[in-house]
Amino acid sequence: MLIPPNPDTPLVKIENASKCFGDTIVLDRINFSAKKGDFVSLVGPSGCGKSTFLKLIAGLHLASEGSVTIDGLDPKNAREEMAFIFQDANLLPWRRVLSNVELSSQLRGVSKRKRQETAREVLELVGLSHALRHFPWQLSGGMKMRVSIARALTLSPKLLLLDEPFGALDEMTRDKLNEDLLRIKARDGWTAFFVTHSAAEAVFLSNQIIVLSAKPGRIAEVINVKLPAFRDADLRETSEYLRQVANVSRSIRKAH
Amino acid sequence: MLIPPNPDTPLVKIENASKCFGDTIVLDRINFSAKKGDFVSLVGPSGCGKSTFLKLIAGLHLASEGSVTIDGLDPKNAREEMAFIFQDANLLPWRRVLSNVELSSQLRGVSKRKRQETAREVLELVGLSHALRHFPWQLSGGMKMRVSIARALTLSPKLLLLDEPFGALDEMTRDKLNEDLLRIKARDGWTAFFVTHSAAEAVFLSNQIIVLSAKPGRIAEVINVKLPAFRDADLRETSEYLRQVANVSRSIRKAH
Amino acid sequence: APTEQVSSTNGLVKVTLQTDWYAQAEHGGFYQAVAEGYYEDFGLDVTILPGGPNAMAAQKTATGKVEFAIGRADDVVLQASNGVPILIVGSFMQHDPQAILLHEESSVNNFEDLDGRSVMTTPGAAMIKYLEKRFDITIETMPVDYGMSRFLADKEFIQQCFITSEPYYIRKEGANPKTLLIADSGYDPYRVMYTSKTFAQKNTDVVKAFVEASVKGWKSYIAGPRDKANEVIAKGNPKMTEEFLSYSLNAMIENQLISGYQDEDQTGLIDPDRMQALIDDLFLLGVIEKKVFSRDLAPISFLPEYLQEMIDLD
Amino acid sequence: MNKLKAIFLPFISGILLLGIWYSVAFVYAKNEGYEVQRIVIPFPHQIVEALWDERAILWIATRQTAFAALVGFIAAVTFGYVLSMLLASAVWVKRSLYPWILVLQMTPVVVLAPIFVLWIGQGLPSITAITFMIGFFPVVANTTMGLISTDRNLIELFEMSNASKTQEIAYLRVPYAMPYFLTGMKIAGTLAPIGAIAGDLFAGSSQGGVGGIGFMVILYNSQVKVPELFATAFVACFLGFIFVGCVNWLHWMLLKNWHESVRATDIE
Amino acid sequence: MNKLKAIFLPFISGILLLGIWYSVAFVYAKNEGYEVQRIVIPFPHQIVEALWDERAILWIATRQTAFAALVGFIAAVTFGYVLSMLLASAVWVKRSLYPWILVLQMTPVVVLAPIFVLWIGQGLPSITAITFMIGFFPVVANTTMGLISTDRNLIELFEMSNASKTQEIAYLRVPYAMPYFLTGMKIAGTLAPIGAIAGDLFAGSSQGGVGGIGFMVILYNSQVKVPELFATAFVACFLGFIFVGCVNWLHWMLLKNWHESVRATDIE
Ligand SMILES: Nc1ncnc2c1ncn2[C@@H]1O[C@H](COP(=O)(O)OP(=O)(O)OP(=O)(O)O)[C@@H](O)[C@H]1O
Ligand SMILES: Nc1ncnc2c1ncn2[C@@H]1O[C@H](COP(=O)(O)OP(=O)(O)OP(=O)(O)O)[C@@H](O)[C@H]1O
Ligand SMILES: [Mg+2]
Ligand SMILES: [Mg+2]
Repeated sequence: MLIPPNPDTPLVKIENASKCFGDTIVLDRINFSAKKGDFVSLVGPSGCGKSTFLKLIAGLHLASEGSVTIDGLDPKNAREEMAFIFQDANLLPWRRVLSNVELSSQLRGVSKRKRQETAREVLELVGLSHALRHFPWQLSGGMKMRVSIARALTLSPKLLLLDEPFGALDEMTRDKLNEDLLRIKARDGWTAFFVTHSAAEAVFLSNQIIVLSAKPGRIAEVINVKLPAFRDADLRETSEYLRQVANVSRSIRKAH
Repeated sequence: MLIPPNPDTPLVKIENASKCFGDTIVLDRINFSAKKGDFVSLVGPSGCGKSTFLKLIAGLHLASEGSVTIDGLDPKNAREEMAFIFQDANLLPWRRVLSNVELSSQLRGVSKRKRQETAREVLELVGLSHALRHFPWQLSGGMKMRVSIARALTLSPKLLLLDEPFGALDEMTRDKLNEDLLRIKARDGWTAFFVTHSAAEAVFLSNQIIVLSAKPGRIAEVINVKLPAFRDADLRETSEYLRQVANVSRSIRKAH
Repeated sequence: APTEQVSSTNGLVKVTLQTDWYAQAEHGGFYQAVAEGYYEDFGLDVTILPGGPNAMAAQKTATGKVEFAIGRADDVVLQASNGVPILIVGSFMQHDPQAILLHEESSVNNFEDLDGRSVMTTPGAAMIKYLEKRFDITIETMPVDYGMSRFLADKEFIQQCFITSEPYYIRKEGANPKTLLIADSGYDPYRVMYTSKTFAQKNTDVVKAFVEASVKGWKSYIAGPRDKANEVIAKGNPKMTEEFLSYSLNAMIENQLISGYQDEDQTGLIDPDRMQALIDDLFLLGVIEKKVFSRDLAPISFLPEYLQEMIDLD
Repeated sequence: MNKLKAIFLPFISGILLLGIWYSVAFVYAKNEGYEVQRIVIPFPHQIVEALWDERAILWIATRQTAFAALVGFIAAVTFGYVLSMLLASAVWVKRSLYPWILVLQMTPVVVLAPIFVLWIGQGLPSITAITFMIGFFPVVANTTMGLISTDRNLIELFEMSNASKTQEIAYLRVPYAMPYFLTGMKIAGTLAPIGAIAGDLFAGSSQGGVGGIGFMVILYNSQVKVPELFATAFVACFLGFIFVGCVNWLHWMLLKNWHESVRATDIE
Repeated sequence: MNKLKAIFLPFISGILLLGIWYSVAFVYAKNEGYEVQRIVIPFPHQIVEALWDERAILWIATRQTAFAALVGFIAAVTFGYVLSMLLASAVWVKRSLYPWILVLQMTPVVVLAPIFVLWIGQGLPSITAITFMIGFFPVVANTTMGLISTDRNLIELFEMSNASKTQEIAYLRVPYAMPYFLTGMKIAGTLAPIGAIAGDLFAGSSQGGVGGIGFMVILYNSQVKVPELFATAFVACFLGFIFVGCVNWLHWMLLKNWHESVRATDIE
């Protein structure tokens, strides 16, 4: 990580936060802090509250109890610094791929020329240069998700929230994007919360992994990934990596 | 497999089928036959035409050239024998989980008591017994997919088409459902086409794997999986299994 | 369907009269004939059907929905000449109460002064065409809104009225109206009773009975007493007051609308010459397209004998 | 947005509008005199007074108009709904019928009224028919739009289940079109009372001295009773509010579990 | 459904309707005589004849009504659209205004017309205002429904982008509500000509020659010129078809790329 994390000021601070929908407790007294530059993965069984966790950080859900702060601010006031890749692609059906990707920067008032340029770049990155003029209904499931990823990557946020962004992609694209993500992170130095179902992916990307247990969602374990800060495709071949993946896998199964 | 496949009568026969959307050729001269009882996995890069492939078999898309027949029939006339799990969950937003699952059998005229019973059973299977009365918007992404899977499992089709059904699920649930699927197949003896991004899953489930290459979608390779007909969780530990997974992985990467 | 066979109960022939507005003193004679039993005396059981803004009296008569209807002679002539199979069988007002309503303060004092002004009246009204031609003026029209608030709010506003009706309310609102009776301009249609041609052919006696009883009713309504009739009118029109009824009646008497300007009581009379003159006027004005004759549209044969005789004397 | 506020806000804006109304009427009265003001723009309290004074007769008229409006409204909604399903059932049906439905809708009431009166009779039957004519098209236009907007993916789901056209319509398109249908119904609801009043004007019958609100409108108009005239408008609005209120309630009941319009914000 | 069929089908059904019409009229004439038939249910060719005979005067009347309808329609659509956005912009705005918009919509034209005439003058201004009054609510009801139905997930997307309320409306809610808006516009389109005719009835003026179609309706009605009356209905329908045609074209242009209603089947 190029920007050294400052251990004194947690960027994201979750204190005793719970979330209920009606009578059901979805998240139960969560405590967690993430420092600047952290890459935190969230794993856990389906329906355990991972998306809800991210939405609490984003301020899209309000904690029923406890508090969530970003850099000391209420999440709603820190949106300028955040980007969110939703579990669904959430594309605007009336916009072509290119202008769907432009949306985020357009809403932030970036000039047309500039945002088109960025949009083209990130679409290149996710391998969709050939589909700029497609409408969402003309895309495959994986392509839609890639448009959504591209849209978030047009921003330079301090905090990136990713909800299973690569779930619908083939292994190769997924691996490539994992590597790209680390590269961009090294360049831009943001902090990330990342939901995934793949232990391998979690280990490859993160320095911390939160394992959630279900009903109600609680932090079962926080795993510190002890791998070098600089990681590339070669890491996947190392035995240390494979050991840690197996390790995380075991933790997830235990939390089930 | 309990019902021995009859090598003389292919259940699904795809002859020289192509699919174009406007000017773009998505699938290019596909030839493939599946015998009764086959479990065929489809793998390939995002956007290569896997979903289109399934929809051709289902008769939801018409081949621009060539032909597709099910048991000698036009796919549209063979729908009674088919079930399709779509890439999106496609739940009816105004129905609760239980009645969403009932839908398929309701449309086929099954009595209310009978279909409710079946629906409860399959919801138990996918681990959603606690959410019977939820509406779709109250479900997590993975839960929605599980409802969709449950809906298809209420039927007893001859041909099952599954489009990345387990992509949004955690490893444990996924493994469990894989095993359940094989169990049900052994009982009911259907034929399946299964889209996945996981080589491991493909090997675990199939006896044939079609590797598609992209732009335009062509069959790059058809891999015969040489594993015993009876498979359970233990198989995953065998070295023969792991070898074949690595093998398929390589093929996918080559086809990219 | 034009009733060919009339139904009868207790020996009385059932017929319906369609009026052109809600129950009011201007229909008084018919109500009088009902209330005083004149129709029964002539073997008729008459139901009066009040009209309204869209009474469609001619259509209903022609199609046999009702047996009799009333209207202004020029309208009926126009309708008949347009091919509606109806026949004028008698009159009940010698002169039409239609007038131009003005404020006392208005700069308009006679018909000539209407030149270039806007008048709220029925679009395409023949009387406006007559005034335009007779006095060589132009008048703009706007459709009636059935109200007088615009008149009251604007001292120069001009609208059509019945001298028997609107001025009463205008006075009540504290304004001073003046009127120009259209009949005074030389355009002087009767108000008439009519029926369908088929009905008249098949039921000559019924028609004659109806006309005679109605005329009797009118004479009696003008002469009084008329309490029973007024009671029926008030029942059919919830806003009707004793005071207003007597205002209308007085206006009818004062202006000799029912009996006519002659010394002799002409109630019910149709003078073929006067009718033909009206028809000729309408033809000259271009309101009707082909020449028709009073004897075809308004045969006098349905009038009571004594009225027919009056014509012969002329 | 709590319930108190929900009542409070239209109340506040109502007071405001009332204030404006009073000021305008007052200024007018100052310039033109109170007598003219009363017949041009009466004070609200004069309208309330008129409403009270005329309550007996207005009550009778209102009952008749309400009845015609109700029957016309129900007919418009039912018929519009069924017709939409028919239109959505096959393209050729729509192609063949839609233009003629438009013709029906666009033929002015003044022209239709005489035909109605001659064919189905003066009074209530015709008034109801006119109310129906005025209200049914918004239901058809909206419902049809909803039915043909149904999500393609869900239609594929039904196709895969070999669903019959009837099943597709009943279990998929109809619920999907519900928000559209309810909007059409809301429009029909606001049109029903004014339709019944127009019907009264064009095909009403005052036989027996009882007409509907339209009858009273003409009477008040001919007697320069302007506050009373406004009172009839008040009654018309009141009727309309009842219809719209019922539709809103239905909207809430039918959609509360799943549709954005009721989940997201509160409904109108 | 090819283009030929698209023209062919309404043509076929038209012929059919014409046939029915002729038969009914014929049977009626046989029973009641041709004179009565002509004023109850004229033969279509008599209507065409009337249209031809009266073409000169109808042309002038049509021009005036078309103008009023057009201006009223544009005003209704524009104002309705803007108002809906205002209503959707904040719950308190909607709470405060919506009931009074309903009141405006539900006040009968007969009551409003004299006020309009008094305040904005006889003739075109008032006719236009009445047309507007009749057409704006369907636009408001539909557009508002569309605006508040917007997908919650997309709204969260906008929230995350710190989008201003204006941006949310402009880039998300407005396009999302477009199918609803267009439906409202279609309803307003069918109402515009009949609104202009009703306006003519209540606030028209013969200034500068003849009045609009409404004038002609009164005239023909009072003279029992029934074929001519039907001819005016024909003109009204014709005007309506032009409006609806334009809206359909707009619908196709705006939604063809993405919305089910135009992708799935062809539009009405
Ligand atoms: N209606 C359409 N019009 C034009 N192109 C289309 C249409 N539907 C699909 N495509 C194109 O067809 C290709 C294959 O789509 P398909 O959905 O079959 O991909 P896939 O293999 O299922 O991908 P994924 O793994 O991402 O789901 C894509 O490139 C897509 O852009
Ligand atoms: N609006 C809601 N009302 C009621 N329950 C809800 C609501 N939203 C979510 N839930 C419940 O909260 C739980 C957690 O949902 P969440 O989407 O956070 O799961 P998740 O961990 O992201 O699952 P997945 O991996 O399947 O996406 C689920 O059990 C879901 O049913
Ligand atoms: Mg989730
Ligand atoms: Mg796919």
